[in-house]
Amino acid sequence: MRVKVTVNGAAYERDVEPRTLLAYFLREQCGLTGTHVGCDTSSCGCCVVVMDGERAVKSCTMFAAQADGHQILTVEGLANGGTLHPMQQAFWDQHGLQCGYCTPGMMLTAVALLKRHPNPDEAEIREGLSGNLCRCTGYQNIVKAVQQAADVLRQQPAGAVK
Amino acid sequence: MIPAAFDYLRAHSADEAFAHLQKRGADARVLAGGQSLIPAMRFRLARPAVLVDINAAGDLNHLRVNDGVLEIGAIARDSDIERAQWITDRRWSLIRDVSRVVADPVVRQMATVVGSLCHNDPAGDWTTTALAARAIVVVRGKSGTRTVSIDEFLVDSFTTAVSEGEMALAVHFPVPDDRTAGSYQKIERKVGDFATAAAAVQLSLNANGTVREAGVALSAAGPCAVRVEEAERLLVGQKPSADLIRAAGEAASRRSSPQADLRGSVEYKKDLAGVLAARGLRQALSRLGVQV
Amino acid sequence: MSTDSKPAGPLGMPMKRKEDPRFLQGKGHYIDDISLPGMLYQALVRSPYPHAEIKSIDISEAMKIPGVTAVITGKDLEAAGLGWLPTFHGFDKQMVLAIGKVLFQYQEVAAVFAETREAAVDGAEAVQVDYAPLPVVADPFTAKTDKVILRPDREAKTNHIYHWEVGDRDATTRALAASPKRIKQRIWFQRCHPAPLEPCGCVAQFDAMGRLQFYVTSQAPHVYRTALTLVTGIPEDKIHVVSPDIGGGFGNKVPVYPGYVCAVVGALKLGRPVKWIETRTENLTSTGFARDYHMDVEIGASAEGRVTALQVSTAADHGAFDAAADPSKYPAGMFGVVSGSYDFPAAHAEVDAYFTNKAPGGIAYRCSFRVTEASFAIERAMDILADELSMDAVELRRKNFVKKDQFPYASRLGFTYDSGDYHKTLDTALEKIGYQTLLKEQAGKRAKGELMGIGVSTFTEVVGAGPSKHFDILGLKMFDSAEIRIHPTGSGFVRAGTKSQGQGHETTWAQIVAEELGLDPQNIMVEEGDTDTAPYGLGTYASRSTPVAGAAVAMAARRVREKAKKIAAHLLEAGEADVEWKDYKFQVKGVPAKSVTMKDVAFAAYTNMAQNEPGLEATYYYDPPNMTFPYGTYIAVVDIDRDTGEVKVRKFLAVDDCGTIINPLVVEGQIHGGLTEGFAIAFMQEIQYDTDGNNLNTNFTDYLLPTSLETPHWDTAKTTTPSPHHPIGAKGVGESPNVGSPAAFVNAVIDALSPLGIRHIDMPVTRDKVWRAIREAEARKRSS
Amino acid sequence: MNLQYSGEEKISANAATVWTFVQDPEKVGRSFPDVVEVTVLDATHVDAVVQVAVGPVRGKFKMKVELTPSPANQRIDMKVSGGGFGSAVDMTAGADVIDAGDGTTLLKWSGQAVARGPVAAVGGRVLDAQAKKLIEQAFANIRNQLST
Repeated sequence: MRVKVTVNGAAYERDVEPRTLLAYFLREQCGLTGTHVGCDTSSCGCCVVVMDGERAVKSCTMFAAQADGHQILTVEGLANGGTLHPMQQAFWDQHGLQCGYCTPGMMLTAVALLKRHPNPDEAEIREGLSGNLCRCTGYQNIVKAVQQAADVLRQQPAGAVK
Repeated sequence: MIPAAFDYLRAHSADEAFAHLQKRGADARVLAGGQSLIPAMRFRLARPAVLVDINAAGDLNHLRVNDGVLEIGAIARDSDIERAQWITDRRWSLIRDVSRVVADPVVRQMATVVGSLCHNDPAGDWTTTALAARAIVVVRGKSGTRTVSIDEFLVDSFTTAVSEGEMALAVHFPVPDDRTAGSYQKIERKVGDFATAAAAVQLSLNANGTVREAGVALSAAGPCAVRVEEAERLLVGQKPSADLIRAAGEAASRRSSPQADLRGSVEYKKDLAGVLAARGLRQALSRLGVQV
Repeated sequence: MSTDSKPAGPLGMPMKRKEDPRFLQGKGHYIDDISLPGMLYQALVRSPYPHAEIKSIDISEAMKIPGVTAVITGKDLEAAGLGWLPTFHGFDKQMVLAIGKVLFQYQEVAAVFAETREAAVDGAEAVQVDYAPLPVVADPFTAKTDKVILRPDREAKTNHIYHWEVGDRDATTRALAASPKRIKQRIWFQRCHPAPLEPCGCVAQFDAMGRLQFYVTSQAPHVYRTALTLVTGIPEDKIHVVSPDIGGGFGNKVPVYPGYVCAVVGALKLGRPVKWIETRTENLTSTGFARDYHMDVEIGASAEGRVTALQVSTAADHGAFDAAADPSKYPAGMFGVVSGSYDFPAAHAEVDAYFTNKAPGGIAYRCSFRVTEASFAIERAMDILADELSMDAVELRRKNFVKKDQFPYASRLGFTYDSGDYHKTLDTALEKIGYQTLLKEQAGKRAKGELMGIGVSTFTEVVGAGPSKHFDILGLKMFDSAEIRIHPTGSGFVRAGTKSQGQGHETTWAQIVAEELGLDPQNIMVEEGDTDTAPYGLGTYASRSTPVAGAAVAMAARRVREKAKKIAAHLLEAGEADVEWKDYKFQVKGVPAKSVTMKDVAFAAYTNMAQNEPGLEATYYYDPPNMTFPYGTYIAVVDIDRDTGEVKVRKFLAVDDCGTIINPLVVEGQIHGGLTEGFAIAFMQEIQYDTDGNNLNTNFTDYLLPTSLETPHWDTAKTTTPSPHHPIGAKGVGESPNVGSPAAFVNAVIDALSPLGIRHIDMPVTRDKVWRAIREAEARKRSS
Repeated sequence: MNLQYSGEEKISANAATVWTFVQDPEKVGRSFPDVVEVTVLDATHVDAVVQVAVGPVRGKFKMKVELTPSPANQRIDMKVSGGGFGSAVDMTAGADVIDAGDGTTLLKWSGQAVARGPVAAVGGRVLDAQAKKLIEQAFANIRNQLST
């Protein structure tokens, strides 16, 4: 079947089997391999992308067909040219990543979280990220990174960043 | 893992979805949030020949209070409820509680309440909540649309009153009066796990402080969510007391008939059912300003 | 030590990681990101039975699936002489695909190759295998009876794999018998799995020259190359192993797995590249498990609490094949560190390993080989002894620590501990957490019937395998290596035989080079994982990178410096003996004004080298003189809900001593991560088999990894006791928190429950177990 | 996972009729609930395909059935091994045919099932109830067929 998905602002129109999961569509049809797959049970969150600007979704628990006509933001779309997104910068500054495998999903979940809660406290961040697993960092530096990003984003005019 | 191949049909309205289901009958499954269905398909435990995707059916995407009823359409997401304006009102405290502990916060952005009811997992959260809050499910069938009380809707594990070719359109929660509060108490091994045990409680008080209405239900305590009628009977008409809560908790424990699994033994889960029901009652009362 | 009285340099700097920008932008290059033209996908057929005869395999339906190109079985491989794969341990071999029978549930039975991922999975599903079930052996105690012999392919018709022991059995037995106080406890360290978020996988291709290009998630790419030669007979020069970015390893990506061999065979047979990426279920059910040690621990002590003897007897469950990746002379790894931080006058430890119908492995999961098991056993047992003596567990430890002036300390179990000041680290921890205040709070809570626990673990690790006289894998001595090249303009690169999986080598190796050579770490590129370019090394696991390869990097840099000194002498117009390296510069002794930088020297090495050999580079193979012994004091504070058995970790403090710190940011990150895995092991992670041999934890809904919500907040502190034999005094840190913390958590839980008379609960400490222990204790109390 | 079941059916037919019925592979095969295909291999072996539909789990499940009658004590033992969804289920069931007088017969049965593979691992929470239903329904079907 034919699906057309707008990923990071660019339209990708492809013929796929209905059973194609969005994660594999992004990785193999769009060549955007920053979206990772870590489990089969919707548990790990390595595959999280943002749909229609606000909804963090697990792209391995969604068919590409369901994204037909929708906007998807992946990790590749976070930076603005050569400038890292405040979330990326914060993960770097706070040592919020080690092996890097969970990082794209973790950052995108956090980006969607900050859209709803621009000023979350530590408990809210921990709750908001609890659909994403990380095996390396113990989460503490990730929480600090999200706090830093929240501080930066609150000071920016609306619409300045994705 | 990769699901087995299937035909995909997109429905833009409830009518269209219903027409697809009528045509493809037993081979078809409705795809709403897909958060239970798609993992089952990836393991090839579920292999429907046809998926009827209702995510584009705008007439099923509603979440509104209308004529004394909270209407939750078939593709309203758990996270929509979590973020609704009205949710902070005390009378919705049961629904507010549960909307924050279903699965995990990302899964909730796709998962739907109606989908969860239709899935009818023995350890479901929404099924248990719907029992305690006495919800009604709107089902579209051959002979038109009908309403089914949640007690009749939940038939058996993974089985509901929705027959082949039918679909659930919405769930309706009666708007409780303002002397109502609830609580959802869940023990899970970690975020995203099914409940080891959970209790949903909703209480409405009379002006004199006695219980006017009580809803007490348990998750992971039987083939599907169970209502603790004995506890409800004990509570109604009574002034809340420590003894009353203890008795209601004991009734919940008796009513619980769980299966042993990696989450815990039968004895543990039965005991938890009582502990959680009592805690839920105490919290609901506390939200109503009553300390016992 | 080269860090004394110098201006602040790259070593010890909290430098942001150089590798991060690519990961942050989704440009990491992991195995599944590799896609080659004409590539086929491989899926494996696996057995639902843990022990069964294979009566027939019917591939006809699979071959009918559009896109399926081939199916291979164990018989096909056997005919080609590729039926078996040697395990790293060297004492056993493992079936690539089942031959004749299956020995564990989810064992590899057939490999399907297809044009697409989907067709490969459809094909694997369509392969029909007829099994005749055989009796199942699901634990080492049943295995021991030899009623069912699992491995008739082996010469010895027994399930017993090996007996290993160390120490003086007779002296220990005598000392125990003479001890006024004794405790004995069976402690089971449950089977668990490292479960990195990226599963294992590979892409195999034979290039136009017939050379095998093998991309694989490997923590030890050079060892893979040698192993592949040993299995396939392909000459080692015709194999190029590339380990791309790795999404976490934790020991899971050390062994060579059957799926890799199948992919190589498929690529050879079909003349096309083959990709195999395992599913999460495959990862948890068939690749390197860890632990599964049943340890009987016995300690003797005087009435005053001076330990007299330690006896540990272990039954090890190795699964269907002895695929533990331990050094060959150490079948039970470094289990001899079980005497821990304590000065036992007599000690004996033994391990007997058995085959069972469970997945093979026994890998070093975020620890040096078997050190986590040993550390847990002794730290748990010391608490039980304290309980027996009615003594504060901290005082008991303090009384029995190896003292600062005893280092280097020869333990009764064969190790020479390099350095330590256990008392100082303990005192630092007690003060920082406010131990006395906590004890008061606990007393108050106990009076009210509330369950609060304080758990301490004062562990010692042994890492950095290892000295060539003792350590080898497949005969390969466990040295490691580094090659440094400095370019004319003063930048350069370092290549090492290790392979980072998130540990930050691209940053820390650069910092070491920068420190040794006075260059900018931003301009030192680090490359690992490519066997065509990196010098031979044994890889990254068992906390060996910093102790071994980190030392190699420092030594290679010093070799560069020696060469540079000659050129500096030429530039300074001084004799070499009059030139010294000071404050990151070469200067004429006593004349600081007359100096040249390494950058100056680097340029001269290519433009103005006088009589010296041109160029500025060096390679160093480092054979460590000893292991390093990081240690620490960890304290956990928990509150337990009596009604539900829920344990809340309220506070956790880790005081580590890992010697010299290269990058505090990285060290802190490693500690947070290790503590989180230790927490997970203490409370959640378990690969459980039922008595029928069924694996019960086959995906992340049942193999529980903690999220940000369950994970406690970590407080940390450091003491620094450099290793006397490491070039920069570093000891390694990545695994200490995983080794030391499980005992702190469990000790805290048991401390909370001790008023009820509860002495031990096996991990994972689930709510159900805690609830049951409390209910049983209450019942005991009622009946007495 | 290892599951145990037991139960009994009171049948309005005499013991001899019941005994003949339970030894007949075709009839036993047809008694499985939602059976879609029965292939009798010989006097004691039959293959049956049943349609499983429980919640999201839907599909065909192939079962090999082996009957072992013990005429001396009027007992029939049944071994059922099934496969599907990459999993294996092995069931054993035994039934005693007991003359209950007045031309009625008591069929007293017990059985156990061991499930392996994804069905058990992922579907375990569904399986117990489903296997129980399958077995109970099978014996109920035997009763119904004999009673009509």
